Amino acid sequence: MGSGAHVNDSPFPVAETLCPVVANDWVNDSYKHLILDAAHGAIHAEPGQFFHLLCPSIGENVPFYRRPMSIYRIDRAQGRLEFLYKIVGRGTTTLAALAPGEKLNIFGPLGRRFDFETRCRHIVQVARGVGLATLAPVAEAAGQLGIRTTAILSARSPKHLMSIEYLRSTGAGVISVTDSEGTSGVEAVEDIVRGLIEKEGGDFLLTCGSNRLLQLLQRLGREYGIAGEVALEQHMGCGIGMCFACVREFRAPGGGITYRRVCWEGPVFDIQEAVSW
Amino acid sequence: MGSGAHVNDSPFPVAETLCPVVANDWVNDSYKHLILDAAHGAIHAEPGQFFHLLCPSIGENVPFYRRPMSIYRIDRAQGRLEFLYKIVGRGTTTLAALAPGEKLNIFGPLGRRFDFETRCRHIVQVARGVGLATLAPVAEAAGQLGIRTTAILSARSPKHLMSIEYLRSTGAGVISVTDSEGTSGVEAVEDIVRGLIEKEGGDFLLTCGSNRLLQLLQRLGREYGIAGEVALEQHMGCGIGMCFACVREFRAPGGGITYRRVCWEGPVFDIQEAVSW
Amino acid sequence: MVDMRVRIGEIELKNPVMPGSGTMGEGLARVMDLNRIGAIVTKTITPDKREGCVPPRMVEYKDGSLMAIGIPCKGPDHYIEEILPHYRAYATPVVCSVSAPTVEAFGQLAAKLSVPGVSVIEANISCPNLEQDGKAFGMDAEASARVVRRIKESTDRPVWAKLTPNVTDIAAIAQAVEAAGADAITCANGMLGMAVDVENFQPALGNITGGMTGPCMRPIILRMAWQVARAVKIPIIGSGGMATARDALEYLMVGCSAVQIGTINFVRPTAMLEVIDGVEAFCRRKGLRAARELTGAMVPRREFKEQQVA
Amino acid sequence: MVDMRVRIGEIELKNPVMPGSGTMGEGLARVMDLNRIGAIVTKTITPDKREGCVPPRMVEYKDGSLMAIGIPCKGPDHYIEEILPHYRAYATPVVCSVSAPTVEAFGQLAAKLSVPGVSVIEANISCPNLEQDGKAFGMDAEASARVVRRIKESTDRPVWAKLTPNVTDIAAIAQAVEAAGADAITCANGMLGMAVDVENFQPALGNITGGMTGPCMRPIILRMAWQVARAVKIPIIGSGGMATARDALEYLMVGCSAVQIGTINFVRPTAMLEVIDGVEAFCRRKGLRAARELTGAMVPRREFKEQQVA
Ligand SMILES: Cc1cc2nc3c(=O)[nH]c(=O)nc-3n(C[C@H](O)[C@H](O)[C@H](O)COP(=O)(O)OP(=O)(O)OC[C@H]3O[C@@H](n4cnc5c(N)ncnc54)[C@H](O)[C@@H]3O)c2cc1C
Ligand SMILES: Cc1cc2nc3c(=O)[nH]c(=O)nc-3n(C[C@H](O)[C@H](O)[C@H](O)COP(=O)(O)OP(=O)(O)OC[C@H]3O[C@@H](n4cnc5c(N)ncnc54)[C@H](O)[C@@H]3O)c2cc1C
Ligand SMILES: Cc1cc2nc3c(=O)[nH]c(=O)nc-3n(C[C@H](O)[C@H](O)[C@H](O)COP(=O)(O)O)c2cc1C
Ligand SMILES: Cc1cc2nc3c(=O)[nH]c(=O)nc-3n(C[C@H](O)[C@H](O)[C@H](O)COP(=O)(O)O)c2cc1C
Ligand code: FES
Ligand code: FES
Repeated sequence: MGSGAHVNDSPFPVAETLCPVVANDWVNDSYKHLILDAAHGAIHAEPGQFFHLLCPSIGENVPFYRRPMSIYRIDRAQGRLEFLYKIVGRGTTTLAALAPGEKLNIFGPLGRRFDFETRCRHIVQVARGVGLATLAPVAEAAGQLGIRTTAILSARSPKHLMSIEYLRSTGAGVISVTDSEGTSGVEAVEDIVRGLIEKEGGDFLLTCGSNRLLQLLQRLGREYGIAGEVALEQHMGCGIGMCFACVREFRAPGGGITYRRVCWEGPVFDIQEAVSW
Repeated sequence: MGSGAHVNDSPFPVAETLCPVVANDWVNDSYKHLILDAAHGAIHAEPGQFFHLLCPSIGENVPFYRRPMSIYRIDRAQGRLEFLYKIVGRGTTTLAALAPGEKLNIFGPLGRRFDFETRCRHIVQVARGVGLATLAPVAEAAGQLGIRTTAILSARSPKHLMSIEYLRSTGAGVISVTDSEGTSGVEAVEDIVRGLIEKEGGDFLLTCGSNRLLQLLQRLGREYGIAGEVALEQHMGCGIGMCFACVREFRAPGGGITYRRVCWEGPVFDIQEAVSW
Repeated sequence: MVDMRVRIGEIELKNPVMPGSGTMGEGLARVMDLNRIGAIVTKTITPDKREGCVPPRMVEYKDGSLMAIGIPCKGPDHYIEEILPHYRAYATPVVCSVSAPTVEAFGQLAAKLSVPGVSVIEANISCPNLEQDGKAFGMDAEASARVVRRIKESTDRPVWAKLTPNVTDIAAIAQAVEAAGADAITCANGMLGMAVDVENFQPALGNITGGMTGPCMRPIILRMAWQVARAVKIPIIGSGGMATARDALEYLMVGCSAVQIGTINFVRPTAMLEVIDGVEAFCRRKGLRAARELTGAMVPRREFKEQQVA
Repeated sequence: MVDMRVRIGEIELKNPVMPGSGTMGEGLARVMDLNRIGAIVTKTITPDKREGCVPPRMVEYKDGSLMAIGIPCKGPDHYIEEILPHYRAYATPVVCSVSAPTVEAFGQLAAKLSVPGVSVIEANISCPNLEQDGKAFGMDAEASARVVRRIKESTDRPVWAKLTPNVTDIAAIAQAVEAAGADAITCANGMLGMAVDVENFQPALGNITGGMTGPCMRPIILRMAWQVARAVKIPIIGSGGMATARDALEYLMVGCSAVQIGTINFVRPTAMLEVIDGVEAFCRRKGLRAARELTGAMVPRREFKEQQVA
């Protein structure tokens, strides 16, 4: 029952906070970038953790539960939390309708953070789609610790690539692959990752958002004997380990399969324990 | 099972219409005046009828059923429907949030209209609160037929009086009485009504919105032998006679009490048949 | 072209969508063409005249409502003389819902109402408001069966038994009415609920309890329809919480042959037309030639494999 | 000052508000002070270890949700060693919910769990997911009574019987468990529902059926609490669809002595505190000196007379 939720001095490390919206702009035709003013709380978040957002009800879109969103960026200097999200259904539709100045009720920080600081010198992260939002803050945190990051970004087409500048600004190397250019196939990505491990000292694998990429990195991790983590998603009720709605299958230490809660034992898991889906 | 809903040439006289909001402005601190563009339908409404409004869902305010609103003004020339409403709960709160250009789904026209045209020469109407919204269009319609109207408006204080100018512009006489001035007591109103009947030829009584005023007019109607109508309210489901949620007690023709549907047999009823509440 | 016809025992409907008893009325003819729906189901008729429940009669929730209407009724003669004629103009079959205080009265009423223009008798053995504390025939398998048997003796019309959801084992009741000769089962009526006006320390409804209906009840009644479908062979007409074609598809897929749309008619008066069009569009999109192929089309969960590029 | 204490048989709670079993967890201690609530109710423990239901485990609606969690459990030893210690820091009494496949196993489990730190045993005879088709002990009065009797033999702790709402006559079950010696009744668990993933023609839940809970179920369960309150003398703890103090007041007024807040904890993690504060504020506003005066405070409807000036 480990929890990576950051514990600070306050008696209640996890809280509901009403955060004014600073910006909520389109990044491309299906993603928005939400910036919240969280100066008075909720800023003690770490890469890999998430917040549970109380998306408003508008018309037919009446989301009952909160919606989990990874922290895309924690800007402690300005007291801001940033999210990068794709509009897919009821909750994200009403989230997208938020205008600057309106307030959003967020609950968190929740879940287990990435654990890389003392474990590596060169992180190789491979992200597709929304996965990017989850992995991006690792590059920034790693950079501050002098850990090198190379991010392989996979997307449908070049215009679906996001955050290249932000990642570069953290000092990360960025390699982009896309379906439309025919560069995103598993074999192509495999070649890139092997190169990074064999020639650039890549010694920690991170992924999020794609089953095939997870399987690839599990295989390469085993082959080269290097550790790694994966951030997983599952539909959530409470977000804080109480309802057991968010379980996924994992390889049990003693063999066999067990269920673990993505919100509580995760969303970050050992890459080899995750069962691909 | 009479229905006064206006029948026009279309096969379906009652319809859902999406109407753009032209204006939705405050009249005082608790009332708003809603103007809809109904040029392409729903304009065949008559005084006393109502529309059933699909108030939007916003946040905690998720009104399941529609909300009945009397027609305050039918502006056939401009193709506009107007409503005057008080913000009291969930539905009227979200109604109040509508901005010009947004669309409102309205269903109607519904219910039985006032029936005064061939029955009188001088209408005396006594309205309190929201009742005013229901009675106002009678003055305009009566004016066009050369029937005189005197409207006695009752309110908490002079600043709660509404529509005096509009009523005067239809040619109606307006007498205002208020609690704060001490002029709105039943006895005071009784004196005014008696005066209008005895000295000004008042020969038809209309009321809406106050139980005491209803009782007063029933008594005076019986005493002077003059007819009249009352518009009643009740919580509604369907608005079109199907659910039987909106019944109120009435004096049955053969004696005793019966229930009638406000939306279908009403909302306009013979003033003597109504049971005060 | 999707064949939208469905067969409920010996009668064929042009499509599987009809209103729930008590949730349509003559007023609906002012809004839409009643020839478009699968059947017209009229409000329950009782042998005697009744005014119905004392107001207030409704409490509204976010996704449904509690109504305590009772069964206001002007009796069977009024039905035959004043209500049926309204529907004579339509080719749509009329389902006449009946309720009575005794088995014998059920039989007599059904006989009396088996007049030209009535195609089906639906036995409302489930109305939660008439009997004390919500107890009703439909809460007991044997009583339910007796009602159906008695009505079958007294009419040549198909008899649908409309069950109450306020039971432990709805499948057992369904089997009992099937054995008693019911031609179809309507599953189900509103569920008994109540509300308190806490400001005034009193019940919110004049009748204290009422029937809870609307979208929020769909998961419960859908489960019951599924249980009934696995227990009987006669057709099932689902009734509970449908607002859209998607919702109706749920009922059809768990084994219903048709559906009754209720409360949502009060909010969106042309909801039934949207459901008909939506079910047809779904069949077209999925390559089904007939809506009846949807009945019982739910299969066990497949292992879900996401299709993804690297 | 409003006296918020309530007495449930031999134990006194500092206020009438506690979580429903399975709707709180150690995580809540990171969000609020567990000393503020009336009791801590832990997730149901079974004698054996179980992983719970196959995902997907939830379907969301506008005003509630369908969850098929099953009872993931690491067994009673793990409970005593790993879970109970989390709550030792609080003065709040712990109610330990138990479930088992046989009467005998219920008894043994209750005995095993009657350890220091456990103040009450709540018998979950109602969980809809474990037994086939949702059948459960709680659907049968005699089986319910036997469970309670067996647990009473094996523990000196007060025993609360948590009923299932999936029954025809909940008052009869309540009377049976009262006669069997239950110290209080929790009314009730989630109602059995289901959903279909129509796009894929398959059940939406891995377990096919699940428990429907949340605000939309309140009118149904409130009605049951009222029926139970009229049938028994032991205290009743309401559980179903409460989101606000207003909702809790409904349960108290129909006859409950305390309430369990469930699903809404997942949406508003401090909902219980809002309910406590709201009930206290209501008492103050209405001039009640003690929250227990609310229990059964509903009276028949008064003839309503509006106060109006001319
Ligand atoms: C830990 C975690 C972090 C996430 N971070 C991000 C992020 O940074 N950016 C981003 O765009 N998305 C992220 N997601 C996915 C995001 O939560 C879903 O896209 C979102 O909940 C969809 O809600 P909706 O109401 O728009 O969709 P709907 O389909 O209407 O939602 C219906 C239900 O399904 C759930 N649901 C649907 N898709 C997902 C999903 N992929 N994961 C979890 N629940 C889902 C919803 O929460 C809701 O309960 C994350 C998910 C998890 C679990
Ligand atoms: C035929 C008719 C004409 C009306 N015309 C007007 C008008 O022109 N202007 C105006 O301001 N109001 C009018 N009303 C009253 C108006 O319908 C209510 O104020 C409104 O429904 C309140 O909705 P709410 O959601 O804001 O209040 P809530 O209290 O949140 O509503 C809860 C429920 O109670 C119902 N309700 C509450 N008060 C009333 C009421 N007085 N009458 C009927 N239902 C009520 C609501 O419709 C809803 O179903 C009329 C009512 C009727 C029946
Ligand atoms: C206002 C109202 C009145 C009803 N009257 C009857 C009735 O007279 N007879 C009957 O069998 N069912 C009656 N019902 C039940 C409906 O026919 C239907 O079975 C139920 O509402 C469930 O469907 P829904 O959730 O779509 O409304 C009534 C329901 C409502 C809401
Ligand atoms: C996710 C979830 C898990 C639950 N687990 C249990 C359980 O283990 N034992 C139990 O007795 N009730 C369990 N319940 C039922 C709740 O305790 C409560 O009685 C029910 O949810 C109704 O209250 P609500 O509408 O406020 O949620 C569970 C409910 C939910 C939503
Ligand atoms: S979302 Fe409730 S346990 Fe994870
Ligand atoms: S509101 Fe449905 S009958 Fe009047």
